[in-house]
Amino acid sequence: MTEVVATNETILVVGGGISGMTAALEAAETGKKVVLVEKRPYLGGRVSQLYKYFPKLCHPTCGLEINQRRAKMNPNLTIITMAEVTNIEGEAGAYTATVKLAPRFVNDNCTGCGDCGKAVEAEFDDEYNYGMSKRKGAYLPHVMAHPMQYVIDPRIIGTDDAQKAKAACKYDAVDLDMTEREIKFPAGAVIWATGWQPYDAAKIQPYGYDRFDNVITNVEFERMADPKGPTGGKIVRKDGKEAKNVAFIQCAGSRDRNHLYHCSRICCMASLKQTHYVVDAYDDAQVTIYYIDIRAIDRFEDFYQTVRAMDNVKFVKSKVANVITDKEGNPICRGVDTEGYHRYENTHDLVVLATGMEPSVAKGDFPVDIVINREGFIEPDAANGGVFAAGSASDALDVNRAVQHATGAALKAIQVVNRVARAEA
Amino acid sequence: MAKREYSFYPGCSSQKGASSSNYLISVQTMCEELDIQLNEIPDWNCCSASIGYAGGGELPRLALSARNIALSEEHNPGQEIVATCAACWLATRETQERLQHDQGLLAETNTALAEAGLTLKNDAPIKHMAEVLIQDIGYDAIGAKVKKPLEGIKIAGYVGCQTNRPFGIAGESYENPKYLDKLVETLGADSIPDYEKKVQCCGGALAFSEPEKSQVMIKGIIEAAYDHGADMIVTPCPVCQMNVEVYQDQINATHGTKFKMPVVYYSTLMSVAYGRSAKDAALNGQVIPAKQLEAIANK
Amino acid sequence: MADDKKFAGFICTGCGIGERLDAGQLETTAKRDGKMAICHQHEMLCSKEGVQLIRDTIDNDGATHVMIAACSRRAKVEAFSFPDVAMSRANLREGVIWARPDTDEARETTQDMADDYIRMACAEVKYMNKPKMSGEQALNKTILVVGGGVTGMTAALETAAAGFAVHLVEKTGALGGWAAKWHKRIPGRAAADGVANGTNVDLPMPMENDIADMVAAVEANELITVHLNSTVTKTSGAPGRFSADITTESGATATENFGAIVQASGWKEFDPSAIPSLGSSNADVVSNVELEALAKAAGDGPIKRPSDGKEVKSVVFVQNAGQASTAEGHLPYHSGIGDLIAIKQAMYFKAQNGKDCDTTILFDNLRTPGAAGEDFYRSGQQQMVIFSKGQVGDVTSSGNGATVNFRDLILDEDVALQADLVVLDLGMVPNSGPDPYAANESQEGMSDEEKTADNSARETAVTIDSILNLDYRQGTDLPQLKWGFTDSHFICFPYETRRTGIYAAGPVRRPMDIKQAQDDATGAAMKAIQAAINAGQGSAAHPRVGDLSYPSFRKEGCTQCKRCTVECPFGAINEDEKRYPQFNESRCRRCGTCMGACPVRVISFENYSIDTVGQQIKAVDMPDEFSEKPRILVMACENDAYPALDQAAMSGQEISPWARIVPVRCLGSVSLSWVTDAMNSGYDGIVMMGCQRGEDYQCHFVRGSTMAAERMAKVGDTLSTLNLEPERVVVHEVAITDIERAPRLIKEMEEVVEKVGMSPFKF
Amino acid sequence: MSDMNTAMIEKYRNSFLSEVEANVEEGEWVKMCMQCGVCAGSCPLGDAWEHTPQKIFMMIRAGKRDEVLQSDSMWMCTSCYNCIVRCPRELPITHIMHGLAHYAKRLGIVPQGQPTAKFAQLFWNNLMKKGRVNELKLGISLYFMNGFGEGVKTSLKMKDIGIGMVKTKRMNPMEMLGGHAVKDLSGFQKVIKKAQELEDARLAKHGG
Repeated sequence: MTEVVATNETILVVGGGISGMTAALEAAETGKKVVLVEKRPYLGGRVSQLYKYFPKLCHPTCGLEINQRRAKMNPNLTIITMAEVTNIEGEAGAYTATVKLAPRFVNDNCTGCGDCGKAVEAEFDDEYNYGMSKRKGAYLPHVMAHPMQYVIDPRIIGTDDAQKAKAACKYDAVDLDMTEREIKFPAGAVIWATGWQPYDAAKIQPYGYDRFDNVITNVEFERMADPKGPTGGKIVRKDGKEAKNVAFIQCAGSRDRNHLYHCSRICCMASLKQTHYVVDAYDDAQVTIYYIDIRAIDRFEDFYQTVRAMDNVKFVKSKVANVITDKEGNPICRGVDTEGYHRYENTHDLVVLATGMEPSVAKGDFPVDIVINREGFIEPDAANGGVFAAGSASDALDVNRAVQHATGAALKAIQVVNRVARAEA
Repeated sequence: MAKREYSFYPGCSSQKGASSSNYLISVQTMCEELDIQLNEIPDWNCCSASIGYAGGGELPRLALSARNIALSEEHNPGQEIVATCAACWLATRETQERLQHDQGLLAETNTALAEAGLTLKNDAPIKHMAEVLIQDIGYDAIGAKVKKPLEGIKIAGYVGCQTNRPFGIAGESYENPKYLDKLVETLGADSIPDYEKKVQCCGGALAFSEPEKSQVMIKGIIEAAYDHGADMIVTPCPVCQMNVEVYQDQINATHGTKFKMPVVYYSTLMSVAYGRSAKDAALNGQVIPAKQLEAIANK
Repeated sequence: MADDKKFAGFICTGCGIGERLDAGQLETTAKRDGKMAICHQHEMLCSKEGVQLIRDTIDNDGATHVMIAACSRRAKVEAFSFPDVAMSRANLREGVIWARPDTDEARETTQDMADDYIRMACAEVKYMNKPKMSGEQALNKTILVVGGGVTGMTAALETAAAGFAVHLVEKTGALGGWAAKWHKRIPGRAAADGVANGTNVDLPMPMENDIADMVAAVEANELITVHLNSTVTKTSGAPGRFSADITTESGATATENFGAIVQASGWKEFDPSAIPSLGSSNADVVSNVELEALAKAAGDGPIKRPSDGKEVKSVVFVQNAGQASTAEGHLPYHSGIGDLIAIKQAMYFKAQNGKDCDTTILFDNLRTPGAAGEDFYRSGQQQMVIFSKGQVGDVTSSGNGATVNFRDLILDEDVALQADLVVLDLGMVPNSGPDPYAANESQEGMSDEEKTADNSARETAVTIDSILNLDYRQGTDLPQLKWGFTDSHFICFPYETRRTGIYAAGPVRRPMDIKQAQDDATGAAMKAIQAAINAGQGSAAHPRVGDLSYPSFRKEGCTQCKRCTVECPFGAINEDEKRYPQFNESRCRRCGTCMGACPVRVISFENYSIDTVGQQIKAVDMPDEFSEKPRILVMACENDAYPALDQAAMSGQEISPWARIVPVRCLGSVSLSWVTDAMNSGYDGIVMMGCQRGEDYQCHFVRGSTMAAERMAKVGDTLSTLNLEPERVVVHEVAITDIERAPRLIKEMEEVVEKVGMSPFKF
Repeated sequence: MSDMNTAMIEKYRNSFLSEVEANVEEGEWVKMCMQCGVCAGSCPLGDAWEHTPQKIFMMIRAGKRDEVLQSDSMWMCTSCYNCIVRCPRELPITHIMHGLAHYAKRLGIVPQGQPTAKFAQLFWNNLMKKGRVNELKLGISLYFMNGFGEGVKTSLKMKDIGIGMVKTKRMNPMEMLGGHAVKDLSGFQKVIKKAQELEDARLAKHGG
């Protein structure tokens, strides 16, 4: 890896989530040379951390398997993980990208056998599970991770654990002397697919995410529902109590000038989906969804109606004012049902904050000149030259729309490199 | 530490013989210890708190605070304005921001001020005394001065509303401000970080017009303090202090409770911790005496 | 077998394989049973040296068929990539040592497993051939776009911008479609960076309609040929060699050849006569489409009401009229953009009829999603548009405009609101051709009334006119997903199509506004270009991109039973004049459903055939009836079930030592003969694992899993003729997340075998 | 057309919203409310509100002029600012409530005997006299605001508090005579008078 062969006819894709993978694969499967740069040690991004999709309730890893197979088999595609684009200079048809490579401390000899993981003792919060579980200091990020290579946590470098990992590897794949490197290579067009991150729920002070164990976020709840997740798929609280009475607070951070101006689009559907998790888990489940507007867009409407029809699911048109807890640590939602004015103080086992999406690149941090809007999403603009947004870097999008958008972005990039090709021909 | 000077807006309630005159006394003591010089704004007037609205319209109410700012700018040029009363601070700072954002209103305000030969530049920063302590002095310097740590006293930090919202102290949250707890600990006492009523409204000005309604809220504030085993409540706001302290007998009468919870100012705590006399700390100003503080002060 | 084949086996002893297994014996097995002329062991086969060893054996020793016994076929794919030979892989790591406990008791059965997997991989590769192009493919990079609205024009312009020629066919006499009729457009943008919150800040306003510029751009583009007043009267062929008859109103027909097709046939307005209670008979009750005309007619002046031309002073927008409703004749979905349209149109009145013109939007859930959507909502509020959460009962005529009777849900009261003009938010109905599978599998398991509801929903949606007039065995047009929308069923793959090389885009796929339609059109253009190029190389389309194999059949054996032509999920197979199947390989997705369908086993692929699997099944060493070593054949879909079993092993789950797992492209490719052969050769049980079927199917080849289930339903009879217990053969739906369940399903078969006893067919 | 109908015709006109926009302090924000109800749920005196702020905003848009202006809901505002800091649309709800209360008072349609209305007026009068608030006089006049009999009762009820305050020198009987005052009283009063004139003029323009 990392000695990148590229020309002005190469397409650089920044971000290896589902949008970046899609853009990269569609271009590569059209015969274009593509370099895909991903910050994490593996591809798939946020989607790899989802248990099910709405409205089909199918499994994202199913599509991920296909996309990873496409990636493994495609000779036009070069994948660089644990890498960040730090600078892009030049113009459409002639960019130079600078990429910073973080040391994995494991080289391509790695067979994924797992001996280093067994040898290492130190444990750290597992990012893949949003810190709800621990992982070893030498680890495979998750069971479907691609590339299927272990990673050594920089925090064990210089400790005995690091030596143990090295000693355990029969294929001398562990290279403790790896250092951060920087590489430069040309590209004709850039697809910017850095995606989103969950809004920091601790900032939504009235809901006490930072104070109460039983107030969690929707992305954490997603891991909880996954049989491969930290609770083995059980909907339970930190204290082990079964969470049967669950509240979803919509627009937690979205549509709110104190947090995110925009509507994150997916949270309503996500909560409707997660309502299924609760109802499927317990016969005596009780779900309350506190909302301002339920935004089940176009064909998703019937998914909303199915949930609406469940007799153990309640919809309350109200932005919860604040959350307090009782002596047992049960969260209590306080507010006013605005349909006719009814005050409520409802006790639940668990409160799930439907936290919104914010762009994962902060406004000031783009390594290239690009037009962004107030919410920090990339706007299509001639001024962006040969740089095209794909997926949630351009707006809060669901997976289907993100992939659709990314497919179009691939063509935009191809148009640029085809112009280069014609010029050079 | 170099002497710090501020343009001081004491407010009506801290005047001699007024409801928080004890606040002013302890503040003066505290400032002596911290080498802070307060230059009172000459001839300041009432800010009309947040209750002037029935009588006064928007502009007249803005003019009240505008006059104070103008006087400060004229007589204490270049000095930050400091208020000890939450309502005074809030009204003054709100006026400043409103006039900064609305040039039309600013023009009208100046036309009005011209009647008294005043003009408003409107650029002097306006601070609450708590901001001075936390931002300008800092916990370390505050702690360094402690002579008699308030050991063994458990104190509920009651921040209330207007010191906390809508401006609040930089870096603190509206729902769970921690600075009073930090201050309490800095002075050697025990804080109650999860005191859930720390930002509960006490009824403010409605304590006069809607006593029953506000006393229910006050009851909750005191009860929660007892639940957490508090010996006393500390607050940065004169309205909070008065409402929570002086109605306890009435609440006991109405609700059959046995409240006798002292409610003190942060400046009272600091004066005592700094080894000053009960008189300097204005402990004689407590309608419900803070015996533990008296004990330390008289040691 | 032809003589020019040379077989080489490679056994990796790394990752513990060497420690856990007797590699010497494996090599012997490969040579003796597997007939590998050459066999090498290597302690790290995926290393540079290991890979070089394989490379050299191919280059120097002329190996044409390579068997690699190492990790799962899902691992080290990049390292073990030898496109110039036929290759099979035996899964000794995930499939054997990681799936079995490291104990002395387990040692023998584990070795048995490994030996069998070597035999199976050798048998498989023996019957494989390296796929090569058939020569049927043609490279034609011209794209046909059907529909001259925003979607079609965008598809044409984006395709041309990539350097490809386009023919754009439009039914009417002008380009532009609906969008050309709009007064203004919904702004596609959010507030600019730096705009503060406030009551009078710079928020997006309705945009000038720039469709005319787009039309001009299309007409000026020399790569684009426009056919007005024309329709596609016949489409035949396949990606890379489509042939389309483009016929004008006058009947003149031109035949053109294309590489791929984009269908952008758009939408039509919902017919309000289905919702008479909303006053559609009242002249002053108009649809949101009609309002655009009124606004445009007014220029920048005040909008007048139709009945008497009075300047409108008050207008009420009734949202979701006849939408998101299960009532008879209503739309079960909604257009999703109705609220944005209402905001835009309310702003017309604020701008043209004066700020004091009363504009009330009666919504249920205000749907203004994303960044641009929420800012447009704020923008409307800034203009003093009034939003009321209300449930509209009916719209009555009051002699003066109309009166909307609704329940104000916030103020909790009934309101009769009179207005000069009432605007109904009507839904978008897709302009699809007739669905080839009108009442298709999606109705399986539905109750009768559900079926009728489903049908009526279809009827309201489906148009009768064909758009493409495909001469396909399975119908003239693209299959539909739901309510007449010709969308993909896959969330990860929005451009998945069931007619290879033909991509729907725009509101025919899903209700959408101009900006979304433009994004969608660009994506569809991407896929069309890709399909044309891949077809030119004889390479399959998604999901088996790069697969050069294609189905062929032995004519002499064919009974013309038509099962392959009927069961192909992609309608790829036609029948020639002699009624033999015609495979149209570039339409084919290489799933093998035709192979599984063929009762006389004449259909096969170079690298995947009755033999490549059948011989694996036979190759397994069958212990005798009294050995207490049953054999369970597992045929697992390579897309979901097989990865699930891999992951099970990776996460320390045990898999039955009696199982012999064969990955298949799709359960639809499973031939009944494999089942009967397996039974005859003494297997004690068969477990088949495919993807979810039915309405929410997960099968990557759409109907493969369903077809398999239907075929296997009949297997019971076959078993009873052999008088074997029917429970020896089961078909399961397995998801990729079933890492705990999949091994359990095999274990369950183990228990069944214990119960009913070993198979008597062991020789 | 029936009266009912004519009433309804007016009902959803923007007129009242525009009236509020033009005449009520921070009234231009009312149109931006999205009816989430977080203000309603955040009000410490919530139970005492016949109409929550969010509902009042909806009523304004619905043209319910009398119901809004004659309501005593906004007089229940304790100025705790919970609603302001939580409002996702940044409406200065506290100020709008004060503004509506003041507007109602200008129009002279405040509910009879609304205690806060009276107290707020007394407070204003009191501070206008001397430029600073005289708590004792304010207190006394407050207790007697509902007539002499009531006053005596209230005074007695408050007696102990008074005594406590006096003992702790936080209330000074001598205040009854003179007490604190702004020195430049005339200047002070001119300023406020001028401000009042300017505001009246502005509102007159809107016909407020």
